[in-house]
This record gives sequence, C-alpha cells and structure tokens, in this order.
Amino acid sequence: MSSIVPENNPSSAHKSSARDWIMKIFLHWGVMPFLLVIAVVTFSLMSSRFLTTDNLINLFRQSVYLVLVSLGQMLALISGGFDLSVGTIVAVSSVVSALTMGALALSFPDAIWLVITLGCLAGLGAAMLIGMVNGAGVAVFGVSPFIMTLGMQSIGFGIALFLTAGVPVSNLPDTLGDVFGFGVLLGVPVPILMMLLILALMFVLLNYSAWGRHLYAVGSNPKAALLSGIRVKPVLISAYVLCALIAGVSGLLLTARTASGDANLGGSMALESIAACVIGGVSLRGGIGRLENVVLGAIFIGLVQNGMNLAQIGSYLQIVVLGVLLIIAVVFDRIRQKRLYRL
Amino acid sequence: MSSIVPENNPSSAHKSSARDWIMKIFLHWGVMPFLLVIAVVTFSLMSSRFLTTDNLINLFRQSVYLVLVSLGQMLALISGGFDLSVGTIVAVSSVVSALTMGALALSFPDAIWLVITLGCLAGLGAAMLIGMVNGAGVAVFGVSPFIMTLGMQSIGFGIALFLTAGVPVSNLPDTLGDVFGFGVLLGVPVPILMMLLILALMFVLLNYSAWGRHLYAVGSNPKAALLSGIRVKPVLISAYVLCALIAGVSGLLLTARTASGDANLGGSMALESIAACVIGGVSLRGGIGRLENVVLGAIFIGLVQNGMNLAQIGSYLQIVVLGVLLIIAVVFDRIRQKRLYRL
Amino acid sequence: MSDVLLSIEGLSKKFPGVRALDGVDFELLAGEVHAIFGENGAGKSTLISIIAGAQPQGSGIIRMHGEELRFSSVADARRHGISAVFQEFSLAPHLTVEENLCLGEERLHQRFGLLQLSAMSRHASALLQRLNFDIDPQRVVATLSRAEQQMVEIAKALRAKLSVLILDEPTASLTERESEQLFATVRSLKQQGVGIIYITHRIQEIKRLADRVTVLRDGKHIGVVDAATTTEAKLIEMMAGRTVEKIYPSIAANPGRTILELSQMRGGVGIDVDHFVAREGEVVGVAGLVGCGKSELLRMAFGIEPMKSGVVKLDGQTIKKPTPRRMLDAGVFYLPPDRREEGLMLSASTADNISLNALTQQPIHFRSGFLSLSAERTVTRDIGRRVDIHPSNMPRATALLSGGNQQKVLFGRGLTRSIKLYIFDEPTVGVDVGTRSAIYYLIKELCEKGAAVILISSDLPEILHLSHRAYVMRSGRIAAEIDRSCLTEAAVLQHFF
Amino acid sequence: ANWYPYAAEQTEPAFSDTGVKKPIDYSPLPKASKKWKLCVSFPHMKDAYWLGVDYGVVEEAKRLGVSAQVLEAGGYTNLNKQISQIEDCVAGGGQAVVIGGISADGLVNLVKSLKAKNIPTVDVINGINSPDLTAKSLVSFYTMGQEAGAYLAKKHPAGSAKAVVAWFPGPAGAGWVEAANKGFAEAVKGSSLEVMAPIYGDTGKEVQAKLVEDALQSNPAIRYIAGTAVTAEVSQGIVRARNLKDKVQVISFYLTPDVYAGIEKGTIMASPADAMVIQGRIAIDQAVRALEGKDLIKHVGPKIVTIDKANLKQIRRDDVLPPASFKPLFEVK
Ligand SMILES: Nc1ncnc2c1ncn2[C@@H]1O[C@H](COP(=O)(O)OP(=O)(O)OP(=O)(O)O)[C@@H](O)[C@H]1O
Ligand SMILES: Nc1ncnc2c1ncn2[C@@H]1O[C@H](COP(=O)(O)OP(=O)(O)OP(=O)(O)O)[C@@H](O)[C@H]1O
Ligand SMILES: [Mg+2]
Ligand SMILES: [Mg+2]
Repeated sequence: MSSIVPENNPSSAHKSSARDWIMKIFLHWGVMPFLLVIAVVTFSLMSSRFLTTDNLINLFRQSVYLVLVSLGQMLALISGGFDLSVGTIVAVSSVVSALTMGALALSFPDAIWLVITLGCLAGLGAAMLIGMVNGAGVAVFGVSPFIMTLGMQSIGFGIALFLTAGVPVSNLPDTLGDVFGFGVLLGVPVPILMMLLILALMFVLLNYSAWGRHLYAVGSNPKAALLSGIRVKPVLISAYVLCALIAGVSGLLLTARTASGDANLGGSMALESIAACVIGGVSLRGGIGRLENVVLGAIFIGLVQNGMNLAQIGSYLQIVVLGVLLIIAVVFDRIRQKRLYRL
Repeated sequence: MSSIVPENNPSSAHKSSARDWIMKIFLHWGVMPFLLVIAVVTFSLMSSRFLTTDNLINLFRQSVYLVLVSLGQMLALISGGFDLSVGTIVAVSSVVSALTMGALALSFPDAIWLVITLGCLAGLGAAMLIGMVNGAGVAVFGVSPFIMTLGMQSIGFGIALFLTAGVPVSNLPDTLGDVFGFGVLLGVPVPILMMLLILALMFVLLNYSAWGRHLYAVGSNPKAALLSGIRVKPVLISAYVLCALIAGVSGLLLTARTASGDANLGGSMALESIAACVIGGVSLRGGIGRLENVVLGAIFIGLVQNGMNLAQIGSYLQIVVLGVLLIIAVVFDRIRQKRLYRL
Repeated sequence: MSDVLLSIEGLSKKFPGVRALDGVDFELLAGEVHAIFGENGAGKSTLISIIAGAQPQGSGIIRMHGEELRFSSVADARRHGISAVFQEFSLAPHLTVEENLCLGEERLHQRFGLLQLSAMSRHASALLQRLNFDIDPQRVVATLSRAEQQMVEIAKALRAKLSVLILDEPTASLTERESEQLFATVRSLKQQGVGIIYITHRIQEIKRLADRVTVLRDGKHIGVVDAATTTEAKLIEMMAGRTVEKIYPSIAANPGRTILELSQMRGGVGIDVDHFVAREGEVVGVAGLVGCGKSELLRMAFGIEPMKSGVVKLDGQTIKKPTPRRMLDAGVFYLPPDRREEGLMLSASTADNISLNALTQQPIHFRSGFLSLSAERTVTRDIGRRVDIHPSNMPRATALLSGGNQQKVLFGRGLTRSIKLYIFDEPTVGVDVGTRSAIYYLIKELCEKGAAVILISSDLPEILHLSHRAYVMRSGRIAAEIDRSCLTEAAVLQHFF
Repeated sequence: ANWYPYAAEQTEPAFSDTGVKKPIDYSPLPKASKKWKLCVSFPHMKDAYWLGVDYGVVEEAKRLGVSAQVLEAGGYTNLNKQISQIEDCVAGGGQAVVIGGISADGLVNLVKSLKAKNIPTVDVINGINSPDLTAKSLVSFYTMGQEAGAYLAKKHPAGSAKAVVAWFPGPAGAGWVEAANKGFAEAVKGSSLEVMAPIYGDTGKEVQAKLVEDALQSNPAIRYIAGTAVTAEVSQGIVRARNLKDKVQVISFYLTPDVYAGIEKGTIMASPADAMVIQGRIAIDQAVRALEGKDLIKHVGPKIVTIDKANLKQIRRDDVLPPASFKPLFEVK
C-alpha cells in the first residue's frame, strides 16, 4: 500500500524548515517516534543501566511475544474487526504443544527434534482451529468480531484449563527452552530471529501481495471490495487464521521460554496488543495500519514497562502511567488522521 | 423510543398462527425469551432447588450489581461507544466511599447516617469524575471510546490501588451492610428495591425524555444528530457520566454487601456487562438498545451461572458454556436486526 | 417582496489546507428562490452550512433582517427561522420516521418536561400529509429507500415555521414525480414569503425555479445574475471559468455482437424481467421511477443482489452463479451509485483506489505471486491522466477529494482491466457540469472503442442525450424498449407511471 | 497409608492474630455419620496450588463419605461472584461451607448471614476476619512469607556481608500477597539482607519473567530472587540462560509441583510448604465435625516446614502437593 500524503503538501520545495520535518515525521509515523525519544531520554536519565546493550537486547527479547501478538491483532484490526481471543490462542497453543510433546517424549525419547516439531505443529493446528472458528463466525455468520472473539476467548480458556487441569504442563524437552527460549544464534537471541523472520514475511504479505491489499480494502470498505471482485469472506477468514497462527507462534515461544504449557499464559495479551496497535496508529474502524508502526507501538509498551522497572517506579504508578500514555497517543493520532483522511 | 415494527408485518389479521407469534416475540424481544425458557426448563430438570422462591430471590439479589452496570454500559453502547472502565468505576467508588466513611466515622462516631451519606456522595463523586473524563475524551478530543475507557480503566485501577495500598478498607459502619447489603423492606431485599428505582428512572429517561431520544439519535448517526440541532457533545458526556454514576451505585451496593472497599471489585464487570447488553440486543454500532432486554440479558447471565452452580456443573465447563451462549445469542440477534433494519 | 431577509458580506472559511470560502457576499430576499451554482468543491455546501449553523463561521458578517447574527448551532439558526436540507442526510437510521421528524425539537409537557408522544405523532403525520408524501410514519428510516429518506429529510426541514429554507441538491436522488412534488412545495413557500436557497447541478431546475443565481468558483464569489435572462452557456462559463461547448457528446452507434443477455430474471423486491440485452458499441439507457428496480436488475446480474431465477449470458456463455469476481473476470464492470457507500476506500490513497480491482492481474501481479509496485504506479498514473485527475492527488486519501474527483477515481478503476461491458449506475450524481461533461466524453470513448455500456440513470436528459436504445422500467418490469429514433421525453415519461 | 495423625499447630485463643501456637497431632473423624452435603468455594482453580487444596478436599470428602460441590470464582477480582456461588450452593442444599476467601473483609457479611441460617462455615487457606466462623484451617501467608524470609535471614545474620534480595510478592492488592509481603519484610529485618522495594505483578508467567529480567538488569548485585511460585519457576530458566547459576539463588514462599521439581533439581533453593492438601483435609473434617456436633479444634493449621534439598526426602509428597495425575474434581457425589 502506498503511503498517504496530507492535502496541503507543505510547499517545502524551497525551504524545508525543522517544523516541516517534524510535521512530516508526525504524519508518516505518528507520535510514536516522539514518545520513544522522550521515553528513552527520560529513562536514561533515571537509570544508568537503561541504555546498555545488555538491557536493550533484554528489552527486545521481552518484546518479541507482544510484538508477534500485536502483528496478528493488526491483521484483525485492519480487516475491520478485533481479536479478543489472542490471549486464549497463546494459552491453547502453549498447552496443546506442551501436552503433545509430553506424550510423544514418552514414546520417542530419542527423537527430540521430531517431538518438538510435532508438538509445535499440534499447537499451531489448535491455534489455527480457533482462528478458523473466529473467521467463520465473523465472515459467514456475521457475528460482530468483538463478541465472536470474546466468546471464543472464554471457550478456549475453558478448554485449556480442562486440558491441563489448571496445572502447568512441565517436563518438556530441555532442548526446547535451550533453543527457542534462550538460544542465541550469531549473537542474536533466537526469539528475536524468529520475530524478524515473521516480520519480513508479513511485510511482504501486506505490501507486496494481492492478499494484503485486499485485506486493507475489505477493512476500508467491504462493499467496495466486494464490487471490485475481492472475495471478502475468504480474506476475512484468512485474516483471523493468520492472526491466530502468529499468536500461536508467540505461544510456542513463550512455552519454550517458561518451559511449561500454561493455560494462564497471555491473560493480558488481548488488551495490550490492541493498545500496541492503536498506539501504532492502526484504526479501530479498519483499513488503516502499518506494520512498522505497530512494531514500534509494541516495543514502546515494552520499553516503558522496562524503563519503569529499571527506574524502580512503583507498580501502582506504572499502571496509571500506561493508561495515560495510551490516551495521549490516541489523542495525537486523532489529530494526525484528521489531517490525513479527514475522518 | 417506540418499538419497531418489521416491514413485512405478518398479515395476521385473520389467522395468527403460532409461528407468527413466535416471530413477533422474536422480532420484538430477541432470542432472550427463548433462551430464558430453555434455560429455566433445563435447570429445573437438573436441580429441584432451582425453581424455588428462595433461589429466585437469591438470583435476583445477585444479579442486581450486573444489571446496574449493564444499564450504564447500555447508555455508552447506545451512544455509539463503549465503557471498558465500568469495573474500575465500581472499584473506585467502593474504595473512595469506604475511605471517606472510615475517616468520617472517627470524627462523627454517632452520626452514622451522616457518615454513610457523605461516604456515598464521595464515592459517586469519584465515579462521576471518571465518567466526565471519559466523556470529555470521547466527545471533545474525539478519542475512540474503546481506548479512552481502556486507558481510564488502567488509571482508575492504579489510583484505587494507591489509595488503599492494595489492602481492602474495612471497619465500615455495620448499618451500611445491614441496610444496603442485606436489608429487607416489605419482603424485598433493599438492593433489589434500589435497582427497581433506578430502572424506573432510566425507563422514563430513555423513553419519555428528549435526552433519551437525543442519545439514540447521537448513537445512530452523530452527524445527523448534530445537523438536527442536537448538542452532541453534552449528550455524549452526560451518557458517560450517567453510566459512571450507575456503575458507582453498583459499587456502593457491593461495598455494602462485602462490607469493604476493595480495589479488586468489578474486575470482570466490563466484559460481562457488554455481554449482557449484546445478548439483550444492544448494537455495538450504537443507536439500538432497549432497557427491558438489557435487564433480561443481565439476569440471563446471572441465571445461567446460578443454574450451573446448582446443577453442579464444573467451572471449566461453565466458562465454555458462557462463551457458546454469547455467540449463539449474537448470531440470532444478527438475523433479527437484518429483518428489522436491513443492515 | 424586495425585503432583504439575509445578507452576507465577506464570509471566509478555512479548513486545514483549503480555503473553502474566500470573501463571499450573498443576499436573499423574502419570497425569492436564490440558486447557488458552482463546481464540485466550490464551497456551496460550506456556505449554506454556515448559514444553517452547522459550522462555525470564519470571518465575515451575517445579517438577518438587518441585524448582525452569529449562529452557534443548528438549533440556534432554527430559532431564527432558518431550516436546511443538507447534502448529507440528517436522519438517524434506527429511529422511526416520526421520531426523526421531531428530532431536536421534541415537544415536552410543560410540567414534567417529558415527551408528548401522541402530540408529536399527530404532528408528524400531519406534516407528511400536508406535503403529500406517502410514507408510513412508523417505519424505521433505515428501511426506507434513498428517495423516501430524501422526502423525510425535506419534511423535517419544513416541520416548523420558517423564513429561510435551504435545499442542498434535494433532487439528486429523486425522480420526476417526487421532484415535481418538491417544486410545488417550493413555489407555495415562496408565495408565503419564505426565502429559499437552492443548490443544484441541474441547470434545468435553475431555469424552472430560480429567480436569481449566485455563482461560486474556488470559494470565491463570481457574480449574481438573473435566472430568467442568463443563458445556460453563460452560467457554465461563469462556473467553470471557461466555455464548455457541448455537455452531451454525440456518440456514434455501432452495435455489434450481443454482450449481455438476461432472461427470465426474477428476484429481489419484485423484479420480473423476461429479456434484456446489451450489445457492443452501443449505450443502453435504463430509466424509471425511484424504486422501480432499475438498479436491482443489473445488480442481480452482477451478483450483488440475490437472484431467485434467471439466466445471465455473457458473450453467449451462461454464467451459472454470478458473483462480482466472476463477472469482472468475464469483463463486466459495475459502477455503484453511492460512491462513499459502495465505491471508495476513503482512507486509502487515490492510486490504491484506482488499482483495486487490478491487483490480481498483469502487469501489477507478477507470475511469482507478488505485486510490482512500480508497474502499479505506471498504470495508475496513466489512468489518472486519462480521467484527468491531477498527479498531486494520486497519493492523497480519497476522502480529501471533491465529489467530482471521487467519481473520476471510480471511473478510473474501470479502466485498469479489459472490460467488455460497463454498467454505470447513476454515474453523475452530485457531479458538477464540467466534470459531468468529462464523464460523458469518457463514456463516448469507451463505447466507440467497442465496449457495451449500460447507463442506469434517474437524470432523464442524460438518458435522452446519450443512449442509443433505452429500457423504461416500472415496478420491476420492463415497460418499454425505445429506440433512439423515438427517444423523447414524452415517450419515456409515458411509460413511467 | 493414612495421612493422619498429622503434625499441626493449634492457635489459642482461636481466631486471634497474636495467639500462641501449640503443636498438636491432628486426627480426623474416621467416618461421617451421614452423607452431608458440603459447599467448597475457591478463588480460582487455575494453578497447582488450589488444585492441591481441591485434592485434599475431595479426598477427605470421599474418605469421610460426604458429598461436596467445589466452586471456583475465576480469579481474585471476582469477590462478588464468589459470594453468589456460595449463596447458590447453599440454596441448592449445601449444609456446611468451606471457603478459601478472595477477600479477608469482603466475606464477613456473608459469613454472618450463613451463621444466621445455622450453616457452619470453615475458613480455609486465605483467612477471613469474621468472629462468626465455625473454624479455621489455615496457616497464614504472613507466616509463609516470614518462613521464606527467615530462611534467607538465617544465612545472612546481622553483621555478615550484605546480600541483595529482589522480592516479588505477586499481584498488588491481593490479600495473601500483602500478608506474605508483611511477613517477609519482618523476617528479614535486622539481617544483613538488603531487600529491594517489592515488585508487584500478576502471577502470569510472562509477566513475572519480564519483571525478573528487568530486576536483574536494574541491579546486577542481586543474590536472591524471592517470590511467588511462578516467579521461582520462571527464574530457573532465566538464571540458567544468564549463567548466573552460581551467583543467584531462587526461593519461593509457597510450594507447587514445579517448585518441588526445581528443588529436586537444585535450581530452586527452598520453599516453605504449607501442606495445602492437609489444610483442605482438615477443613472438611472440621465442617463435618461441626455438622455432627462433635468437638473440634477451632483454629488449626499444619506445621510449616521449609523444604530444601536437605529435607526433601523426609516429606510425604502427597501431603504437600496433589499427585501428578490428579485432575480437578468439582463434585464428590
Ligand atoms: N470538514 C471539512 N474539512 C476540510 N475541508 C473541507 C471540509 N468540508 C469541505 N471541505 C473542503 O472545502 C471545499 C468546499 O467544499 P463544499 O462541500 O462546500 O463544496 P460544494 O460546492 O458543496 O461541492 P459539491 O458540489 O461537491 O457538493 C472543498 O475543497 C472541500 O474539500
Ligand atoms: N436499502 C433499502 N431498503 C429498503 N428498500 C430498498 C433498499 N434498496 C432498495 N430498496 C427497494 O428495492 C426496490 C428496487 O430498488 P432499486 O435500487 O433497484 O431501485 P431504483 O429503480 O434503482 O431506484 P433508485 O433510483 O433509488 O436507485 C425499491 O422498491 C426500493 O424501495
Ligand atoms: Mg455540496
Ligand atoms: Mg438505483
């Protein structure tokens, strides 16, 4: 999708002042860059350990899970919907993969990689199933995405609890955690590599494939999309399935990291991922949203939490700060979208 | 708002068959009556104690809190918004009123009723404040209601925790619990009476006041409302304030019931109240929603939980059942709204 | 009669990036119909929305009866007797007709401040009756057709005593009969000394109704002229700043193979059409009253409305179950009547809107399955040139474009693929004369290159001037098929009722 | 093998915060005289801790021959739901109630109304501040926090070299969290331990993992990670991945199967065990005794032992944890 320019292109041919530049950045990237700079400066002043390579890698690795889920959420939002069940998907994929690996490890104690692969596939399969149900409910039965995914969240959580009896599934192969949880390849943690891989795929999919463009069209105006020969229902369903798959990957990575399949994983993911998307300028009305900005948004949330933890800001205040930041980000985004789309 | 007559009124002048009747009830009241009947029959068969006066009063008393919050939520939904902060409002009004009563009780140990009154006013004042911020954010700054109230939910929760240092406030006057928590007047529990009072007020407000009409119009099409000479912003703000006040009343009643001001009250209220509204046929897109149906929706949720508890259905299964019911209700509501509004 | 009701001096209004009004003067006499004429985006709607209190006033002075006023809201303007029918509807879709008619001016009991439901209901019925509008006041507005909604809108503007009535393109979705009703109402109001501001893109209406015309261009006041004595050409020249020789081009008829053939079409709200054909190299008009099913018939053929039965043949081949995708792949393009509702992705760029239905096609779609963004840029730039959209508009959100330009974007979308049959449903709704002419020339070009064109329109002159053959529909059936040689206003109208 | 007699502590006077603890051997009734119907309510059943209580409750109900319905409110924010569930269960014929309370004060009125209906109420695990209770079967989380703190404090008596402790008590605002926090703080007072400000956070694994990592980042001097079982569970991997095995040690203030396994493996240093299984068992026995009018010990709890690698073998696992194969049961017929 080509990027959009505002109506009164600043006639900056002759003199591109600093203000113009700021405006340009703001219109293209939103407030995120500014908030990031402010946050980084503030936290560096508050804690000398904030701006260390060590901590930054730490921060990125922590953010991987939210970034991934936010990417999935972004697909649902662009399509004009919501996915409140991402947290449940994380939990279900974690639980299913862990149970599968546990069972298989007994039968094939030597073929660790086979066990891991099959376990991951089972987890992803379960995630996909939830995504398909979500998508079918929204696209075929016309249930509002809010309710559909809220219902699925409840259903999935019940099932995950049932499967594990409430107790985390442990005794997973150590290799899983060693590689996908804490492994390092070429100096970069494996979870970050996985995230980069998925980011690259998603970037191509969204910007260089017909499917991506169709997704934007469906979210922007489903009727127009239909009249333009786009098969709206398959696009919608695949958006939810893809969202679920990405959330599932996040669930698998979390399983690897915590070395357990846990029905309580991902409890706050749904709202946090929506917050990350919205801070990143994704419209809740569909059709608008850029991958780069969402990644920034998710990392921003992680960064603020990390910074506040390092600066040893009390937990109560942290909760308040996050709420305030969310609102501020959206107020500015309103201003920006008014300029760009007159919405 | 007058009830809506579908276009193809079954030509039932000569022969009003059972099917026509069912269709009529369905179009007017939604699936709720049918689900209620099914639920009541099922649970009566599963537990002989379900259909006893005792249990029914029990059920109604328990439902009061959700009914009230759902009523508030309905206002936000009709206006075309959301209120995800109702849970926080419940908590804040509980904490603030409890703290106020605690402080005042020390100064005026004899004037119990003065203390209670001032405490309640303080709680409602705090609720109103949150409502005003929500309303201002949505109406004046144009922040999406989802995000605005999500942010406020976080902020309010942080503040409630801060105020109580995380420990529930106890040592409230006993009178509070005796009257508003467990009191009985003319054979009816006081919380139920309070609910009925508020219901009556709301009914008049929604159906027989200009403000009610304007609220529906604003939710249905804000631009049209503006062009019709309705002052949209005050209507929106007052909707959020009223929503907060009603949630605040619920918070006060809960404080009376639990005899403590607790920052953790109301945690699941936001989603449950939205579910109650949606099951009761309120549209998430604004402009549609009837008080009676919402009350039914909230009671229905309470009833299902009560029935499942009595029928000794395991909690994991309960979670799944609630999710499934939510989706079913909405699928049918889609069908109904299609018939009514050609949406 | 020459009582000055309303006078405006030097009114200016800026939106971020646009100067919508630039020192506009305007004067309205009692008992006068004063038309405002101008291109899309000239500032007409902005002007009247300020007068009606819907937008805050920029600089400038508004006087009513000589007294300087500043309206803070629509309600405020209403209190001064100014009432408007806006271009965008001001109806709440989920409320009933009756509720909408009283919206914002509910009647309250003196004592309790509660609604007087029965009095309001009586008032609404009386209002509809007085205007001769046959609409059930209990119906929910969302279930009304666009024309019926327009009528409710008009009734709403007339609900209270007024001294200034503003009508912003009130006939855009009405056909002859409703329009006539409206004109009669306007004349009777005029008789009562009400001043009427009338915005339209249809010059015939100006001729029939207006006393004076104010012409706007780019937010500037160009002049006030007498309607009776000013020629059409002069008006258009003032509006466009150049002369437009001929609005309607003459299109060479060169009918060839049958492209589309519909038979035994049943479905929807009583569509019952036995035979309908369109051939390459001809323009087929479809006329009829509002709600006669002229859109629905072809929407069924295109696969967007459910079809009970019927055979859709394209190029001799039967299309089993038409869907928009299949029809597009078979070379059929449908231009929807409501560009915001069904046509545009408002938040996406102009270029993205143009290329929308070509993303699965060469050259944009590589064989590898990926898109070539540079090929896309080339394609959209060329099309932009063909339909005359300024290159600087290509990366802008279509929400920012004027109505006419938005319509051109939709036309552009039809040029990205090889199309055998174009179905244009109300292609010029709300489009100014200049752009409209451009659209007509585009239709000419397409037709003369050999495409079949179906032109569905409520604008009778458009049908009369452009089509080589026309179907007139009435209550879902084809009432007549008229050849160019017999295509006159009288001939068509006679089959309307 | 029977679980009783079990080494327990009786508090006297009963229900007093400051009461003295007297070691006793607890023995339950051999059999109930009648098939009583009990209601058991938990805050939630989403982790192994409450599963353990469930196990104790269910097993004891089966052993005594009574029926029980186990309810869970879905989380610590659902006080109202817990109250409703208990009311529902009593309306459904429950004759005695065992409550693992969400809030110490929020259930006072409910207990009062239960007493008015002559329904015995037993407080299990969490503690309710009501004089109307029939009995309490619990060890306070205050004590658990204290035990954990004391374990560390013993290693670093006043005057020895300083050691920094990162302390993760759990979600802000929960009763058990604040209690444990207080106990821990008091136990480490006067030692040479330097405890960072409490780092609150939900007991979700991803949340705790993040908190632990950030804490290690913010203060490299950390020697001990102390906190909830979830904190301890996620810390094992983090400590290993950062190669801090020899430097940082992990301690939990309550026991779960994974913590138990961690102690076995040596990745977790220690954890006080409150024998939640036994607490559940005793609560059921107390409820039945109350129904049958037999004498009962009003305020009792199993003796807390802090488990570490040294004494692991001496503890019977089924007393302190649910067996691995146990699935939650919500009903004993
Ligand atoms: N709310 C707004 N924000 C920004 N620009 C606006 C707004 N409303 C109108 N404009 C711009 O002001 C100019 C005048 O618009 P206006 O709607 O008054 O034109 P018009 O003459 O009514 O056109 P049409 O014939 O298409 O209805 C246009 O360039 C339009 O894009
Ligand atoms: N959204 C709608 N709600 C209710 N009725 C509708 C709706 N759309 C169309 N109709 C009805 O369907 C019938 C055929 O509609 P269609 O759009 O084909 O008419 P049309 O002749 O094209 O009129 P128009 O000039 O308004 O486009 C009419 O009776 C119309 O009232
Ligand atoms: Mg206009
Ligand atoms: Mg039409």
